[in-house]
Amino acid sequence: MKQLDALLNPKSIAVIGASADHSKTSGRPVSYLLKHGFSGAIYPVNPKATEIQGLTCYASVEALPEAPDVGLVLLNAKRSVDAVRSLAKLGCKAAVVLASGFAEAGEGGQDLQEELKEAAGAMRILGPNTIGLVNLSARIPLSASGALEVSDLPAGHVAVVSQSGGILGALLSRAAGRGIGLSSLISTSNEVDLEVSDFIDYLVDDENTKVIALYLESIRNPQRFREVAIRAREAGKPLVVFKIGRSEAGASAASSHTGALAGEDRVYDAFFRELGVIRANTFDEFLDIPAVLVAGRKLAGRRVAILTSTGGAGTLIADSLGMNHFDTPAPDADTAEKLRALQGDTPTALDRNPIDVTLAGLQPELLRQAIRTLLASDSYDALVVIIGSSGLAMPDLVVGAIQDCLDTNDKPVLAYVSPYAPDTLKRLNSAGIPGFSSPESCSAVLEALHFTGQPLLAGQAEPGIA
Amino acid sequence: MKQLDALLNPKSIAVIGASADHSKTSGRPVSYLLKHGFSGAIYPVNPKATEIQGLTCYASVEALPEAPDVGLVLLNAKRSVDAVRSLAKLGCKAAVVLASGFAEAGEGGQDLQEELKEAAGAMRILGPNTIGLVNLSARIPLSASGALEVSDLPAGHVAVVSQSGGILGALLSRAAGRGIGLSSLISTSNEVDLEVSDFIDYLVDDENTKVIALYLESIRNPQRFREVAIRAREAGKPLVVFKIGRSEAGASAASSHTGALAGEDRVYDAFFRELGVIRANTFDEFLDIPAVLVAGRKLAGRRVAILTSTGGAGTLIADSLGMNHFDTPAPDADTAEKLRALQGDTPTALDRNPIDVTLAGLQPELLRQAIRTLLASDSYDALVVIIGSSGLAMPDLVVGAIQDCLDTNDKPVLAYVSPYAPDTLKRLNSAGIPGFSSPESCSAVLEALHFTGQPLLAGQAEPGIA
Amino acid sequence: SPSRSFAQTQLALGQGTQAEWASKAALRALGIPTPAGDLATTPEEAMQIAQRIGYPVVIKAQAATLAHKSEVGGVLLDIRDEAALRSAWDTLYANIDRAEPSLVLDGVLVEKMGERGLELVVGANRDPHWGPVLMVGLGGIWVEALGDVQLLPPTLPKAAIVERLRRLKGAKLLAGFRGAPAVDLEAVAEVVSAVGQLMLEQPQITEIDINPLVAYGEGKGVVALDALIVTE
Amino acid sequence: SPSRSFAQTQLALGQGTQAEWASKAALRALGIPTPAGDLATTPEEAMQIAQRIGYPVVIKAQAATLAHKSEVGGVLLDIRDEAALRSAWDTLYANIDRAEPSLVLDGVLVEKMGERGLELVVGANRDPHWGPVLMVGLGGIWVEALGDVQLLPPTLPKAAIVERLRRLKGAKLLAGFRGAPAVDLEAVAEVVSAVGQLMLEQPQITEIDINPLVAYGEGKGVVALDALIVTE
Ligand SMILES: CC(C)(COP(=O)(O)OP(=O)(O)OC[C@H]1O[C@@H](n2cnc3c(N)ncnc32)[C@H](O)[C@@H]1OP(=O)(O)O)[C@@H](O)C(=O)NCCC(=O)NCCS
Ligand SMILES: CC(C)(COP(=O)(O)OP(=O)(O)OC[C@H]1O[C@@H](n2cnc3c(N)ncnc32)[C@H](O)[C@@H]1OP(=O)(O)O)[C@@H](O)C(=O)NCCC(=O)NCCS
Ligand SMILES: [Ca+2]
Ligand SMILES: [Ca+2]
Repeated sequence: MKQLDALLNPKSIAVIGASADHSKTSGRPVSYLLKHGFSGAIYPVNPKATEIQGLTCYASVEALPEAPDVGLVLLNAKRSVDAVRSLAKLGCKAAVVLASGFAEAGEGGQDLQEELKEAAGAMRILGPNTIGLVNLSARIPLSASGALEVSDLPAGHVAVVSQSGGILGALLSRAAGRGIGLSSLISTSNEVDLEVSDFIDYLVDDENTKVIALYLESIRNPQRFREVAIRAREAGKPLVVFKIGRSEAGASAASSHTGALAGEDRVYDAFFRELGVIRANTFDEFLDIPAVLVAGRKLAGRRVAILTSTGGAGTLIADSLGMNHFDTPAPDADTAEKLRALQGDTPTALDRNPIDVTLAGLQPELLRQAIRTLLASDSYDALVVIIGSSGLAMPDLVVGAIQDCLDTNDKPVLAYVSPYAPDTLKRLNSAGIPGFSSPESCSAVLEALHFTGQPLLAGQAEPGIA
Repeated sequence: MKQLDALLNPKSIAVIGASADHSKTSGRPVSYLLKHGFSGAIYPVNPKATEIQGLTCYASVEALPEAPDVGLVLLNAKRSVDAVRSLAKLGCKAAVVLASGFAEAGEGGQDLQEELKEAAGAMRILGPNTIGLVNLSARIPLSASGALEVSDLPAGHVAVVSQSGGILGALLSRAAGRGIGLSSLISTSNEVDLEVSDFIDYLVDDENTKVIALYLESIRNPQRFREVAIRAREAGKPLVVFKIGRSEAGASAASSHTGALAGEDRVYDAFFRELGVIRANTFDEFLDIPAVLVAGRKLAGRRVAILTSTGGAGTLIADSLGMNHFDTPAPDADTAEKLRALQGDTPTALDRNPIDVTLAGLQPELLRQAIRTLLASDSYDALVVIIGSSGLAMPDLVVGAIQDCLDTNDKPVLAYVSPYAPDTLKRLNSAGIPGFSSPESCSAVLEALHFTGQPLLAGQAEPGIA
Repeated sequence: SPSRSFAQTQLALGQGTQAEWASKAALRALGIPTPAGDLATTPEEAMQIAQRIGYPVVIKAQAATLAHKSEVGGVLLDIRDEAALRSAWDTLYANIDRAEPSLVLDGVLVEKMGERGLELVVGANRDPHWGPVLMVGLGGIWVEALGDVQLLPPTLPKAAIVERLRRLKGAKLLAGFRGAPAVDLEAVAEVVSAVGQLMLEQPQITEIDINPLVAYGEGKGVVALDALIVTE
Repeated sequence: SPSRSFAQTQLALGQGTQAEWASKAALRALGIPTPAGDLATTPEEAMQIAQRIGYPVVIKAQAATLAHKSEVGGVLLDIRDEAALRSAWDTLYANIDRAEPSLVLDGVLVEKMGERGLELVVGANRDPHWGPVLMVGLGGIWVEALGDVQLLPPTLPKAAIVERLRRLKGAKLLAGFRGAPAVDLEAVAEVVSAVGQLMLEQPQITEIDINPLVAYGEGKGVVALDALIVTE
């Protein structure tokens, strides 16, 4: 654990092969460290420079003034092996190796990867072929990802561990664009040493992380994954998985029914379900679901109230929920009575759900009271508030009104934004209100909440003996 | 047809109940007409004003200087009936009735709707309970939709007919936000007279319309729908449907198997498929699919090339395509040879697809040549170009490069944007390159293209006799 | 082949639920194969029919109001000779008497026992808006427990019907699964098409249910083993 | 009840594909019900066994290398008395001789003929990464044509196994469909659980296939009618 802490929270970082040329991949990491305000020591290493971005540049690893917590290695594959050996010798705790040309590149690369492992000795390695990691909580980017060009990356409580480096950048960018705060992002890639499970294990203890999102290609060691997944479950930190490799044919040569039917993806599915790991079915859901889980609210049943000031979108949401076996019952007599009292003279049909409180979108106090009434109602387990174009005209007002009501109880509250409004969605998520622009996302996240609320099928899922 | 032309392309419009107060629903239509540059005559009618927004205001319909082509009626339900009677008497060709409180409001409303029908006589009615219509090609908004507050609504070739008024606004806003140009939007709502099929029939002859998107709750007259759907098919104008009411139980009391199994939604599905009508499965697809169809390119098979400069996203797209039974074969020898020639010294693995042309994202000429090579290759029926964060830094350059290659042949070209980049997506669509941010959309639109390319199951689908 | 028009036949359907024999007569008029057989009102008639069509036979109690005849012992299978037929006749009447004492049968349908094949279901009803809707699915548990059917418009050409059959979840069974012969899909499509034709020509028919339609190997056709027509 | 540990039993499995009798012996050792019966090497032994367990019986040719025994006439059902058994014995050996002249049988499994019930499939194999994976599904065409199975981890408690059974597409059939009794899900879950246990305790087992496992009404249990174990 301690070693991983050095990697994710280093006090000193050597950047081996740092370049003064920002247009090169190896030119970026130092600027990102500076840009995002890393306060520890940064040691660029490059024999061709004496200064990089105002920092003293060292000619070699051996010339460093101290053993850094982390060495970020930006050299080509062959040179990376040497640099890793030097770093290990110096007593560096962990190295991040960006170079490609290792196991992913075929046989020769496989050999080089073995060399890299040997060179590292007891020092931990992230990668190779990784885009690195970003600790957003502490604002420490150890990465060359172009997504770090953006300055206002919101820190939050969703950690991302990805076996693909390219996807890490996409998720960093998408989460920021949607106002979903992340704690850390880690790209494990070739996993010569540190693998996804190691980071799950670490993040379970990370106080900044509440939800762990995993982009997976394959799990090298399912037994260990099982153990850390159970740890995460017990710590109340849901795992959300997007797994590719879904279209592969799977174990085909088997002679039994089980063999023929147990395609690789179905096996993953079975074990994920057993372990309470939530599987995202679409790439959008892979951020939608964490955005909801991180709010920490609990879904006790399947009855959903829809509050709207625009008829069409409410019906659309109700239809999507209905397709997914959620109930949208009309308000009970007591709830209807309370809503009617709010409406004053305005005639309103309260025998139905979506609940159309015509003026609510424009009168924040009325909106607040309607939300509180629906959340407090025993008829509902969750609430979807629809934001139409009228709400859009004054986003802060609507977002603020919803936010004010979150203390009513801990039932889930979602917002569906009917017009095109990326900024409003961002504002909602930033305010802790999961906001969505697609009806299907609303259903999917409620389903995920429902799944998380179920007891584990496997009980304590005692790991297999074999 | 002529009558509908008066409704969609009026030379003169009376706005009955126009209000000087823009904060009221009835205050908006006149300003929208002015704002979006309607060049014909606008006659506000309101006994309480003599001038509205600089226009002469008339005390009553009877006081109008001429019979307008269209009367846009903004009065409450009861008064609307009277206004419609007056408009019909005056010789007005069509009226749009916004008021709610008709058939959708129960029995009393049903009676009022009957009255409305009588009052109209031969004059055509859109509505009641409609948000109106917008002819974006001619920039004529006959609507109170708040979505018209936006000034730069892009005109294009997708028509939208919606049975929900609220959804019309959402679609107007979403299409604009995504850079998808629309020709006309019509909300039919209660359909006391004009119904969805009437507008399909009209739009088949509308030269500005290439694709017709239908948001449906239920089809009142399937026989007629069948006829116009076949007309649309024959005219080469695809129909794309999003239909709600999917979760309803359907005909349940039936005694036969057919009755029990032929739930309403399954019946729609069967007829849509027969008629070559494309069904969007998600609300996002409802714009995704038209955005692709409108480009008019043809998918001849299921083999897709993926061109990328960022590994992760390419794999994600390949996985999604594979799940949906598309093939992503590696380049044939000839194509690989050509690609290799482009790359010069840079070592590139060309034995796989996604095709990773590392530098292409940054060198427009290289990107252009790679796109042309892949489009021209006999190994592929379509191309997905992946835009990563490097491409994002210079969107015009990437968009321009793709655009330059569209003349190679008419195979479909899509763009998948990996980072968060709503502006790039908008720019792509505006440039006629369907752009998507979700892998599942890429698969869905290719499937829709494939379906459109199939011959109709029903041959010429001779309408039933019964 | 089922290309004749129903209107060309002399058959008139009564009102309401039609008994199996009447329903089958209507289908036969369209060229849909049914087992050889006829309606008998006495054991002697039954024996004449059996003599003509050959043993083994099945006998089935017939009355429009008798919905679930096999559940009350109104269907007896695999009758192999005269003696067995005579005793089966008595058993059948006794069964009906016990289950529905006041029911008067139209008679008893004596039919050639069908050979085993793949059981399908073909049906049709009228959607209040769309009009006739056809349904085809694999029979038995497939249709009942799984809802594995395709709905079709009544005008679909045969090639398209065959294409739809291949979209059934259990389509593997049609293609000659586990050594069984591939099913005569053409013949199935002809039946579906004929049922569609019937729905279009006879607006008074509200429902048709052929369950099972037994399908044999390619070129070997199909037989409608049970049928129900409802008119209004 | 199948709570005994395999390790506690004296049974040793050979290497490779195990014959049905050996596979069943292993399952029985875990408490999984199999039909009463035993292996016979002479017609006299067969008759003694049949005498003991009672007619009707079935006989099944046994050899590890005989994969599809019923397809070569190696399974004969519903044998009702000594005479029939004697003649069936000869038929069976003649069938095997014709199909696989050089095959030497371990003997012939003589078993009490099983009663009809709902056919299920229970299986297990080893995923190269995840280890043991269990499979349970409805038998026959359900599993083969439809792939309607649930995959389960080997450690799932019985309540969870029952919950998974209810997720099968054809789950209606388990719940007492069309007048049939609801199936003894507890007993099915016990078998699945025992198979999981066996996979965990015996790493040399690579595959288990119980097809069919016949399930009866609630409280009436299950019987493994055929079984196959493969070891490495
Ligand atoms: C890793 C990568 C950045 C290395 O870049 P490179 O130019 O091939 O690396 P090199 O080893 O040739 O040298 C890089 C720099 O280190 C310097 N250098 C050379 N040897 C050195 C040493 N022993 N110690 C320190 N610096 C050294 C070089 O002088 C050079 O400096 P310059 O840029 O100022 O000229 C580059 O190969 C890359 O981007 N690869 C792809 C990585 C990838 O895809 N990862 C997965 C992401 S999903
Ligand atoms: C339709 C709607 C705009 C009418 O508004 P309203 O205020 O109820 O209408 P009224 O009939 O009371 O009067 C409207 C105006 O017309 C004027 N007016 C009254 N009678 C008139 C007449 N015979 N001719 C012309 N103007 C008249 C009134 O003076 C009033 O003017 P003001 O606003 O300047 O005071 C409003 O009811 C509404 O928005 N309804 C919802 C419609 C809807 O949901 N449609 C479906 C969308 S999906
Ligand atoms: Ca029947
Ligand atoms: Ca078997």
